[in-house]
Amino acid sequence: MTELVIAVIFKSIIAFAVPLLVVPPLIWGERRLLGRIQSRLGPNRVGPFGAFQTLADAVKLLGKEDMIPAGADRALFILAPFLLLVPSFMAWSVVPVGTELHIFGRVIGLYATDLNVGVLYIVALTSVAVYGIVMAGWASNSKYALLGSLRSSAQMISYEIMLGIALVGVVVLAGSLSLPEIVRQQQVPFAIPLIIGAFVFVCAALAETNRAPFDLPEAETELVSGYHVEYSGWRFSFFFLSEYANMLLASFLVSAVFLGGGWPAQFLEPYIGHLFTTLLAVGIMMSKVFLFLFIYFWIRATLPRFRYDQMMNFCWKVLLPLGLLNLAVATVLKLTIYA
Amino acid sequence: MIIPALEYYLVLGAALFIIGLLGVLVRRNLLIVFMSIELILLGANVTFVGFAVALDNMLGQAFVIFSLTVAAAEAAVGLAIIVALSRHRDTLNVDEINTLKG
Amino acid sequence: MADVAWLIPLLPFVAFAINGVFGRKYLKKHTGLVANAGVLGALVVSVALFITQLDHAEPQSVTLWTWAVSGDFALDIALRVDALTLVMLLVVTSVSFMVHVYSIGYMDHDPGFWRFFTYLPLFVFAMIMLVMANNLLVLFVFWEAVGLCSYLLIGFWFDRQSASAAAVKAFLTNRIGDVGFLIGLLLAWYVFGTLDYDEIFVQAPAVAAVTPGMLTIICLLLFVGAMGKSAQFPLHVWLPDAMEGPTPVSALIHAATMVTAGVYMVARFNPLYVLSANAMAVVAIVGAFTALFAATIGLAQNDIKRVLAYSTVSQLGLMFMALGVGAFTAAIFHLATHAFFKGLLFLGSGSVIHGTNEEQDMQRMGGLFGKMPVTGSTYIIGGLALSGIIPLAGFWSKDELLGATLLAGGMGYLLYALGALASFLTAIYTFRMIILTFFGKTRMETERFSHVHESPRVMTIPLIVLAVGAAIAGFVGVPPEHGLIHDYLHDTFLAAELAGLVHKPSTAFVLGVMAVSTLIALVGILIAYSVFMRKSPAPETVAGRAGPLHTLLVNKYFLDDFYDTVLAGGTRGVGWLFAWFDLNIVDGIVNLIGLVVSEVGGGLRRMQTGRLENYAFSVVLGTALVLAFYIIMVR
Amino acid sequence: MTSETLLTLIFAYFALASVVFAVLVIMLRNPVQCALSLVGVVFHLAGIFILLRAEFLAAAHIIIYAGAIIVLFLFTMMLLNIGAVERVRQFHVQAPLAIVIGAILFLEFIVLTGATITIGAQGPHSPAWVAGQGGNVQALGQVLFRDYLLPFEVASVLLTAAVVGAIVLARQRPRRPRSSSEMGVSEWMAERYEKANVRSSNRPNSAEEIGD
Repeated sequence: MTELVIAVIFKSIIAFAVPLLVVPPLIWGERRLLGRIQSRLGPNRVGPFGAFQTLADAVKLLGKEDMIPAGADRALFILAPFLLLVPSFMAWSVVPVGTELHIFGRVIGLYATDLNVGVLYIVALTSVAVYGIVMAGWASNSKYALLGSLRSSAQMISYEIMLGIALVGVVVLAGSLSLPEIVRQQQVPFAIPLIIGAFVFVCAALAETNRAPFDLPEAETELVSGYHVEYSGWRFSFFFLSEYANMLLASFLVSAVFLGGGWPAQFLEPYIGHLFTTLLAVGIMMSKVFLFLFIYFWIRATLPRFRYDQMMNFCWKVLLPLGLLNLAVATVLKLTIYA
Repeated sequence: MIIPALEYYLVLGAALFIIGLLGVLVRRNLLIVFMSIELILLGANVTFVGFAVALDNMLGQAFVIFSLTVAAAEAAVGLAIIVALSRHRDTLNVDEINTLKG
Repeated sequence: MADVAWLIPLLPFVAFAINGVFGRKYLKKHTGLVANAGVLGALVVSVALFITQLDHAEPQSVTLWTWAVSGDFALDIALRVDALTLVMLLVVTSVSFMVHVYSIGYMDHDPGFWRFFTYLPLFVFAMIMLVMANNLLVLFVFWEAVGLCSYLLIGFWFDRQSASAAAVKAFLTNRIGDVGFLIGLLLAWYVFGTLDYDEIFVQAPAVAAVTPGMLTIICLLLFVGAMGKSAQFPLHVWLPDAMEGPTPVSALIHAATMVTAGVYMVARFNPLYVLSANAMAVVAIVGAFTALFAATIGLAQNDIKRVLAYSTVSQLGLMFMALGVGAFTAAIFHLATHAFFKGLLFLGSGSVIHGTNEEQDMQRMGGLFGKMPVTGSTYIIGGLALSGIIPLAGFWSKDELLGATLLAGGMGYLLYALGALASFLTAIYTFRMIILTFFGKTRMETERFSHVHESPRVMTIPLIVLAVGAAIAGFVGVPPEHGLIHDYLHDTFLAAELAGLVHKPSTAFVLGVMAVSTLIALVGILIAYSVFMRKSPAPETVAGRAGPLHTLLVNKYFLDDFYDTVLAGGTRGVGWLFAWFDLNIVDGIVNLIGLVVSEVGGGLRRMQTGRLENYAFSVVLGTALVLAFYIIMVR
Repeated sequence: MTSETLLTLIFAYFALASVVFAVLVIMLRNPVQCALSLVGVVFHLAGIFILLRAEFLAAAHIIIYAGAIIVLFLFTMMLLNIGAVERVRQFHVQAPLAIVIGAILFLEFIVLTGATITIGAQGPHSPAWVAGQGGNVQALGQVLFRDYLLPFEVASVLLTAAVVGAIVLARQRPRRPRSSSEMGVSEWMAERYEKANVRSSNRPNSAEEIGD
């Protein structure tokens, strides 16, 4: 009992700390990479290669005056960034880094918890994130923020469905809603039979995290920015933080659900032993995650932003049919090859 | 076995049901009346699941799925009616909506 | 093969559904093709089914689904396939198809084109189901359905006062018959405990042995339905008025198919009828009387379609007469040939009407043969067939039918006399019609006459096909009593033979009857020729010479007026009486009650605030009270 | 502390919190805050469901209620801009009476719950059976898609009907002149020229010239 509690507390701390610790270097890495791709330097003043730039930015944001607009609904205005941030951190509790590690006579799962409705849990939390956006826009007492929040929440709700549909295909093939179980089920990464679903999932994940080319809230010039237009200082940084945490989460999910986590490390287990296999699997998993992060940055550097109507059309007229097609493919596969 | 006893869940369900009922009776804002109806449905759901677990019968849980369907359908149609109504009458006050004719 | 039987009704129904849904907006003129395709499909399947069943047409039934179950009474929707059904199917689908083709030309400029081609396949569907029904209730349902289609199509040009009046008249007259039919149906269910044909037939002899009167009543009530549907005296009045509908409708529904439903029904229930000599006698007498009665009216009509309508009534009377003496095969044989030549005559008259720009009065025609050779020659073939000239179709069937009455002996001699007289009159009015229409000097204005033209191919080809049919269809009954159709239907009407109603005539007898029939027809034609062709008198002269008789005939024995004055007037009088009672006494009581209620309600009205929450509150209050009652009193 | 007490305490928290949030739903003035309170109710009920080992329903409740229904409520409020309008009188005159009746009804419920409930026969889906199916989700799936497949499909028809109904109801807007934002640029320009009486020969010819 005590051991279990300690393990849970320990894992929770890791699950909470990882996104917090990884995000600052991630932001720095993105800015450097963008600089490279766009033939410029990127941040290079603070620290070696500008590595502490993000910290400096954070200090700057924390030091700014905490402003709450007149006529705003104070309680909700303060609550909104948390409503956005908390679900994205909560979701980490079911994300698997690998499967199980057998060590010192114990079995340690490389995840905070193995929920038997893990996929649903993630979808549920994604859907809750909408509240942060709606609240932020509404509480600001500004028509730009309100319009921006309506726009963004419509975007979130629409793409959430695509996210769900893409995941249903995987769930059908794996026959389970538990994420570690889905990872275990992948003799071949699901991205190969369900390439359509993987595409839908990646597009929906881009939109869910408000990343380019779906980053309408950041379109200051055309749309007077989005739901967080009235936010500044450390409150603003929360939106920023949740965006990057979500991005990281999406990368983990794609790697675990579609790319088979540590695949193909598990086939090496008879040759190099359990411990090394597990470590190798974690390494492979992480490299997949970083590959996806790179793709995120790469897309941002290259693709222009969608117009709002284009974005919605893309969702309902392209991704939805594709998602249903993917579901059909998954069903057929489940009845034939995966039977 | 169910912890705590079934009666606790039933009382919780009843409490939610009554609160929802009171919401329907006392509020003048149509939107909140609708939310109160959702509360009533939630109370029913708690009772369903409580019985389902206490009686070892999955039907109760399956029924909650249908209850959810009804709630979603009700919300969609009800809110559409509210939108149409407020365009028409510029009010959501239940007291003022007392004619059958638009 | 019988497994595909369900296709036969389905195809026209699909055509109906497609045209009904998409006709108005999308298909428009293409509805004709859709309807034709559907009916052609039914025809093809029927022919295929017929060919496969040619040797052994044993009754089969294909149960589609069970419609209703109530206790031990189950109602299956089943399709029956046997010899009689197949013969009827062939007649119905082939004539229907011809009429459908013809209608594309005839209805070409009508704004209701799509509507026409929606109703027509619906009728074909209903008629096919009527023929294929294996159950009295299903038969009744589609019996009503064809009536509905008939109503819709008679009133097709509903903006004409006369057309909608005729439609209502047809519907109401039919209803009178249908009430009889329905009571008969219920009685049959009461007596037999089932509505299934075969089960009824099996039980019939036992029932006849115990309660012969009941069986007679059932047969007579069913026959009342047949009288309505098949326009027998005194319920014939709707059929001539039904000519207000488009001519293809008259040809299909009111000559070839629907009106023969009564004949079909009686033939179908032959195992029942042969058990009741009284019912048979009534059928025969009503048939014979109607035959003669309608033929006399036909003599004096000037509207080309009305002549044909009375002719139809008369011919149907002949069929019933044959049914009444147990010559079921002869009746069905005549039904089939009649469908061809009467359909042909109607379509031909339609062609005349079409070519003369909507002229229907024969007194204003004449000399059209040169203008419309195809219509004219096919029309003459149809007329000869109707008059019973050897070797056309009508001759063989009518001859056999008259022969059968003679063979029946007793009352049969009287029947023969009536039938022969009707045939004689038939020949006269037929050729009066042909001569007035096609020959002699024209009585049209020169201007109009110059515009008379032959109809387009799409109309004349069905005419030619039907003319060929009218010419050769009779040969399925040659030699008499031993032809193809006799062998084919032999098993179906076995009951008549077992009941001793079928007599084998000698060859000399057959030839004798033939000779007399031919003679009668020829004399009739000659009289018509001499009166109307050679002398070509003015209409007034003929009318004047015939005097009061003519007045009587022109006014159709004043039967319509009788119905209107005595029946309708009497009903109105009674209605007026009831109205007075209702207005003063019943309404007085009602008003008093209403006054009290409204005063009480005025007081209670204050509770109706129109506010939802007040109502919801009372609901909750009621719930709380009921629960309190339960807790305190029950527990 | 036994696990039973622990579970009871957890139940107490979830139950109390959901009741408090439910009361907030019907007490708060601002509909937006009411909606948020409803979210609180749903979340705590999800906790209750997890306590009852109905994980699927817990997730389904959050997805459907929090993720769809209440968001829809918020959307409606923002579209109609309700929050500011209805500041007059929030409660009905019959409120005190209704609360009394409600309290009586609640007492009656408790009386009935405490004493008269006769538990029916135990069903076939014991915890062992559920575990044998592979968990709550699989067990629910077995019941839903084997025994209650037809009702489930019919429920989808209900949803479709609701969608169609909602669209039909919400679309019938009164005819208004179109605002400029709904027109294409060239169309809009043409209208402006029309108003300004610019002769057509002086107008730019194509959308390119306008810069559309």
